[in-house]
Amino acid sequence: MDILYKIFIDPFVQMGTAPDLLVQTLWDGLVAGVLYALIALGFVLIFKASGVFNFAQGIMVVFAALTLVGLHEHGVPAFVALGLTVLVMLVLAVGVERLMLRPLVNQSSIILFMATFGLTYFLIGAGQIVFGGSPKVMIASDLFLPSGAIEFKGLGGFVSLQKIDIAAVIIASVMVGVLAVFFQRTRIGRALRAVADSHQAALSVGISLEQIWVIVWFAAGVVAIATGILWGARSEVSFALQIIALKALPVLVLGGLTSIPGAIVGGLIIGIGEKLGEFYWGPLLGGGIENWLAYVIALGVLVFRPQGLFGEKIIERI
Amino acid sequence: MRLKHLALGLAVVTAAPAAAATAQAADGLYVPLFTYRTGPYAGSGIPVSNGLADYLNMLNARDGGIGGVPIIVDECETGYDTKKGVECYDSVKGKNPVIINPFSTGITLQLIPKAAVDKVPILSMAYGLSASADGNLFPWIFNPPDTYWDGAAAFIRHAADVEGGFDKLKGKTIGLVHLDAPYGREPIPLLQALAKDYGFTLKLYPVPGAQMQNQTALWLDVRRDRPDWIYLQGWGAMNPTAIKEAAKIGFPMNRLVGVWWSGSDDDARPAGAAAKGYSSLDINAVGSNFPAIQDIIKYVVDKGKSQVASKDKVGENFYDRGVMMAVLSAEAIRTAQKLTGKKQVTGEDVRRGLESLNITAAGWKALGLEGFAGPIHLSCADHNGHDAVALVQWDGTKWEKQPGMIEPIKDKVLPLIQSAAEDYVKANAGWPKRTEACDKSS
Amino acid sequence: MLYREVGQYKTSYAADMAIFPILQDRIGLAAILLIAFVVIPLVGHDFLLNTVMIPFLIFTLAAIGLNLLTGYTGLLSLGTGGFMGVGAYACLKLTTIFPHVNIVIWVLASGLFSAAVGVLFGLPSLRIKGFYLAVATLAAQFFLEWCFIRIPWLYNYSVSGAIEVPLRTLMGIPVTGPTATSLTRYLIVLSIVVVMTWVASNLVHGRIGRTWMAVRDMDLAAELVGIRLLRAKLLAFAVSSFYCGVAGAMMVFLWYGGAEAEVFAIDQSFLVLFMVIIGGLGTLTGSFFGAALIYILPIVLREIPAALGLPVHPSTVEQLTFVIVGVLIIVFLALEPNGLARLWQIGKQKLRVWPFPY
Amino acid sequence: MRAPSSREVRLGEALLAVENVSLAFGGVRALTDVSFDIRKGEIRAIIGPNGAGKTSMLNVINGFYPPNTGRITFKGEARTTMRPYAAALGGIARTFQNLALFRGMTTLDNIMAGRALKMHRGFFWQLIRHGPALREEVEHRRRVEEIIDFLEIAAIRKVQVGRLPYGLQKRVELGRALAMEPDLLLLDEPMAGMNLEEKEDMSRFILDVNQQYGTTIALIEHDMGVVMDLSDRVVVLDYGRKIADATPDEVKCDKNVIRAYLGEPHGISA
Repeated sequence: MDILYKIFIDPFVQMGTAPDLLVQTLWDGLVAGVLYALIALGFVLIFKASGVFNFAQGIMVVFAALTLVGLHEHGVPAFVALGLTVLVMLVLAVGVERLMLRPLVNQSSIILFMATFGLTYFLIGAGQIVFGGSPKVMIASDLFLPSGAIEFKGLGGFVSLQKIDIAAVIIASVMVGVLAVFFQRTRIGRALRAVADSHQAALSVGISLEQIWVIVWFAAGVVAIATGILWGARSEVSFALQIIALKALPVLVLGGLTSIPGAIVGGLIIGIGEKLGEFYWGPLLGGGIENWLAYVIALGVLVFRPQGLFGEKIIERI
Repeated sequence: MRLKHLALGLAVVTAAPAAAATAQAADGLYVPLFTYRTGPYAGSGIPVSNGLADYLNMLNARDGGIGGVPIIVDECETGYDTKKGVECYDSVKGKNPVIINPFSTGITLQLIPKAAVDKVPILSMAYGLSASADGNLFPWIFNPPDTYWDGAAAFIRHAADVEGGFDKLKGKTIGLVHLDAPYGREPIPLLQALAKDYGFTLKLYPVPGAQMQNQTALWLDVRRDRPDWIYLQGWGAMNPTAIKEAAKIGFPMNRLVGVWWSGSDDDARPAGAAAKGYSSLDINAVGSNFPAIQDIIKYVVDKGKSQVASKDKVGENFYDRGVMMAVLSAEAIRTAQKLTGKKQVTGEDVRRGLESLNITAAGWKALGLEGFAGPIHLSCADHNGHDAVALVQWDGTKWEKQPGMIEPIKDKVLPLIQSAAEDYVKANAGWPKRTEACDKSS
Repeated sequence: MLYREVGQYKTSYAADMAIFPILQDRIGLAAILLIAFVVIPLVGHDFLLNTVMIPFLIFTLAAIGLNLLTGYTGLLSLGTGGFMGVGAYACLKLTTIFPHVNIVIWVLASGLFSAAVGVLFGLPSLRIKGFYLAVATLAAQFFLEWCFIRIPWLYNYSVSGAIEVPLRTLMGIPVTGPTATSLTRYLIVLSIVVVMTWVASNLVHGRIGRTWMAVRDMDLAAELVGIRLLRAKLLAFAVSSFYCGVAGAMMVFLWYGGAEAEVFAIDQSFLVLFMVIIGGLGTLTGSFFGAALIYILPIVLREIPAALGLPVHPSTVEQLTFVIVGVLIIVFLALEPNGLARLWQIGKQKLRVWPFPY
Repeated sequence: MRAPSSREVRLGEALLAVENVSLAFGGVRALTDVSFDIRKGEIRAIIGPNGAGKTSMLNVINGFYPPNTGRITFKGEARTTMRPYAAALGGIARTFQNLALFRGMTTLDNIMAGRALKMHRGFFWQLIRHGPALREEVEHRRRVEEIIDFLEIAAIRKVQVGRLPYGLQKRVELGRALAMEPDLLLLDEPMAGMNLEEKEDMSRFILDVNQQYGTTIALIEHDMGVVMDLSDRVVVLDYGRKIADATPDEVKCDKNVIRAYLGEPHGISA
């Protein structure tokens, strides 16, 4: 009986009696969700246009953040460093296209997936040779990212919104919006969607596949920079940051591998769901459950919708 | 092409260790160092690895080794990965190592059963298996100066001191924020025992490895439970994230205390001023204001023989931690040389040396490290010392040592060690009985 | 001219269906077994046995296990580490509860437990496919990891939270625990791997293997010829997890001699998957090649500078190893996306027609 | 109702009856109220212009799509839905317009896979692959070799089918279906994309199967010549509706059929 009370009643009693904590949990879930969505977005961009499940997205986040901070350490002004980092990601995108994707064109998706593991290894090694393994502090204030918090009294306590989190939500939303517009309204965006639908079709309207690949990898690189700055500001910039990319996987599955809105909604569901789960139900299991909870949420959705919430319906023709 | 490659590889793998083994055994003291400067935990690994290697290299450059015999410093990169650690062990054990620093609790656990068989003493300084402090059951394992249980007990004593006595702990809530891995879970049994004895409530806040940098929900739990004190047993990127999150929920920083592995400069620096007041247990002094460390700069760093990124990293808390590991290793070898009267000592000799290790305050001074750490005195039965620990506090930019030392609560820790050691032996059926004789001096 | 099948006529279907129909292949296999069972034990030192051969064989077994699932049945799984862990913890519990039963039996029996867990987490595979399934298996991975840390019963309430391996003997010779020599452990691992490879090869060359490959190549058509998809997929999950479980148990009991839950983390899953892909999906020989390349190559690379006497710092070597392995993965994939086993076959084909180019 | 066909005499009772079947995907109606039957031993053709719903009809028969309304009686048993596995178990085999071979497997393995339902040796015998398991394997191999000989594909026995030319792949697929020893064989455009010679070969195989093994066959085909030569009776679909159901000769003159085919007159004049 007691256990049933703890599962079905107690959490809701808590939500009622301490609404400030509920609001705080929802807010933190929202922030986490937006940040997950940002990582997931990097995956979706590449998957949509090239069918490559890019495992290297996580290390690209680390690489981008380290480049930014590393350049700044060498005396480059913050915004110049940011510009140079964007350039580095462009070079990386071109390099990936020339040296990795081109020789592997027309291979099955699992082979390309494997190749991105190779890329991950390469970037881990190269990144450590160039930047060393020491953690670095994100140059948040030099990039005019706010610090400190806004506190609201009330609801029987207080709700504290970190300014950096607010900034993260805004930046992530703007990026998502820009990408959505880019995909829907611009010529290149439409071309990207054409590639997603059919490589043949894209070729027939005169779009070079190589260019498309460079563009999506570059876009994913830019997303990686934003991710790196925001996550880095929340903790530190180190190679441990790549682990965080694994959080994007349940988000992707939930939202569907090919859907930008899916990545966002999936991110929010996972973010808010796991924070609520950990906060209200986690203590029953001794805590630390949010790591697999995200996957279980995703798995539950998949059983009913095997293509994710927003994924293109898998039509099996024969 | 591939076949040739494989053949070459096989040849290298088969030949290399054997060749090296014969070459190196004769003309020096072979001290392999398992270090890591790569991987997700490199942040904590780099400064310690640098201190460890630099001190031994300094002895070679300044004194020509120990007792005139050069030290062969051989680093093996583990990446904090147990698999590679075991690989390192297998590749060095044929070269007659005199002492091994595994520098990872996971690797230490692997080596504990092997050490007795291969006759190599293991120095796991302030990490590893708490129970291995029992010299009767673990003659080859040494973990001075404190176990994690001593650390947790010292933290409780510190909390009691601040609150105004152990009786004031009654009814208080104490939280443990820990890495959800054996290392992080280590203090739990002791804290549970103390909670019963002193009447405080223990709350556990586990951080899974994959969530190291994503601790928001956990700190919301902290905010709900409002513990009076929090003890932090974290590693790598978990520490700076925890400190930042603590600041975020407005947890009073002077009530947040970390174990000595949560006290790296890189742990507190990302939070900067917000971490002011955060304190960490410590077993070594901070800074480069010691003759021996100046010697390191002179003989090693300035000569470009060190891996440190810049000179100001020398003297950071974890750098000095590495130096301390090196000092204990070197002094154990020196003691072994004295005990046996030979210069070229073996692993078995150094084991005796460790059991007779005695560095007094004067001893530290003689080493050019006055006040660097408390006296270290090991014995046949006690491989740890359970010494008093220091407390350092972050002032917003650097660590400040707090006055006084904190004694662990020995009468609570020792029985627990005793029973844990016995449990270990029971679980490892066929554990060899100690046959090694005790030296008079130990 | 040595490698020829000309003149080797098959007089029965049974002979034609043999796994190594060509005489030279059978001689080669015998030679490899001779080297493995006789030569290596005679010349091998601890480093070769304990650091190279034992892990290589254990990873090969895990790779074969995953290959049955991913290569033969086409189900991508990232839960290998978790399934290996189930085997290891099951073995610990079995030998704790029944200490007098031979440990080798428990190592094999522990596979049954991971098979059961594998079936449980394989259930969604009926509806979920491709990368979606891969991520679903991650749920298994992370949940199992959490269990290994959080359920103290699994590690016998040991204070360190790690598996502690007790001494067990086989006919009076220590097999597990610190006093077991690497030679004993090597021979046991080798025997298990050889027998299980033989069994795997029987499976994939018979009715069940065809069933799996049919599901992989076109599951709708497979159903149409009367293959029950769920049953075939679950059988693949069960057999695959069995192999992984045995590999996990051997890893802890016959290689590490004690382990933290961390060794069964997600990295392990990825590592085994690399081996399968690089070696060649859907080939058993590929699993051997893959394990050799992914596991042994970095060891070789790490030893090269020291062997040549180059003054390179070990951490730099480690970083360079990452770079080189990364590049090699991409190069190998570009050269032969079907894996090393395919390269091997092409090599044999060349040999068959040698000295003529075609 | 129907004029007696020349071969009516040897045709038995209805093996399969489709009654009032309708099928829609979203708003698109693929089949509307279609009824016809297939009698034991006959060769039944289903024709119609592109998009007429022919393949959908086959998919309904062997259970890929459950019909929205209507029912199907097979061997006297009526049903509305059935899994493809159950269809296979009941004795329905099938080939596909765009091939559904196991591309990574050899010709031999593909056809052996067709024996899946007939092989019963359990898992533990399979582990050691000796004794009963091996005997069973050999026995079925013998049966499969007969099919290989019959289809004249002995030379490609051990070639991965993904590397075979299209015409041969079609043959292997037919072989796989034959290995199931079906009562009803559904062929979806068995001659699409073949040259004249290949078509002749394939026609011969189909007739032989029908005559030697007495297998009932339903086939979709565009080539009217082939349809006329092979089939006993023809169903014509257009926009998902049945517009004719008669002997080949009658269908050729049916004005509804001619109207339906007007867009592609070559189809009927061939």
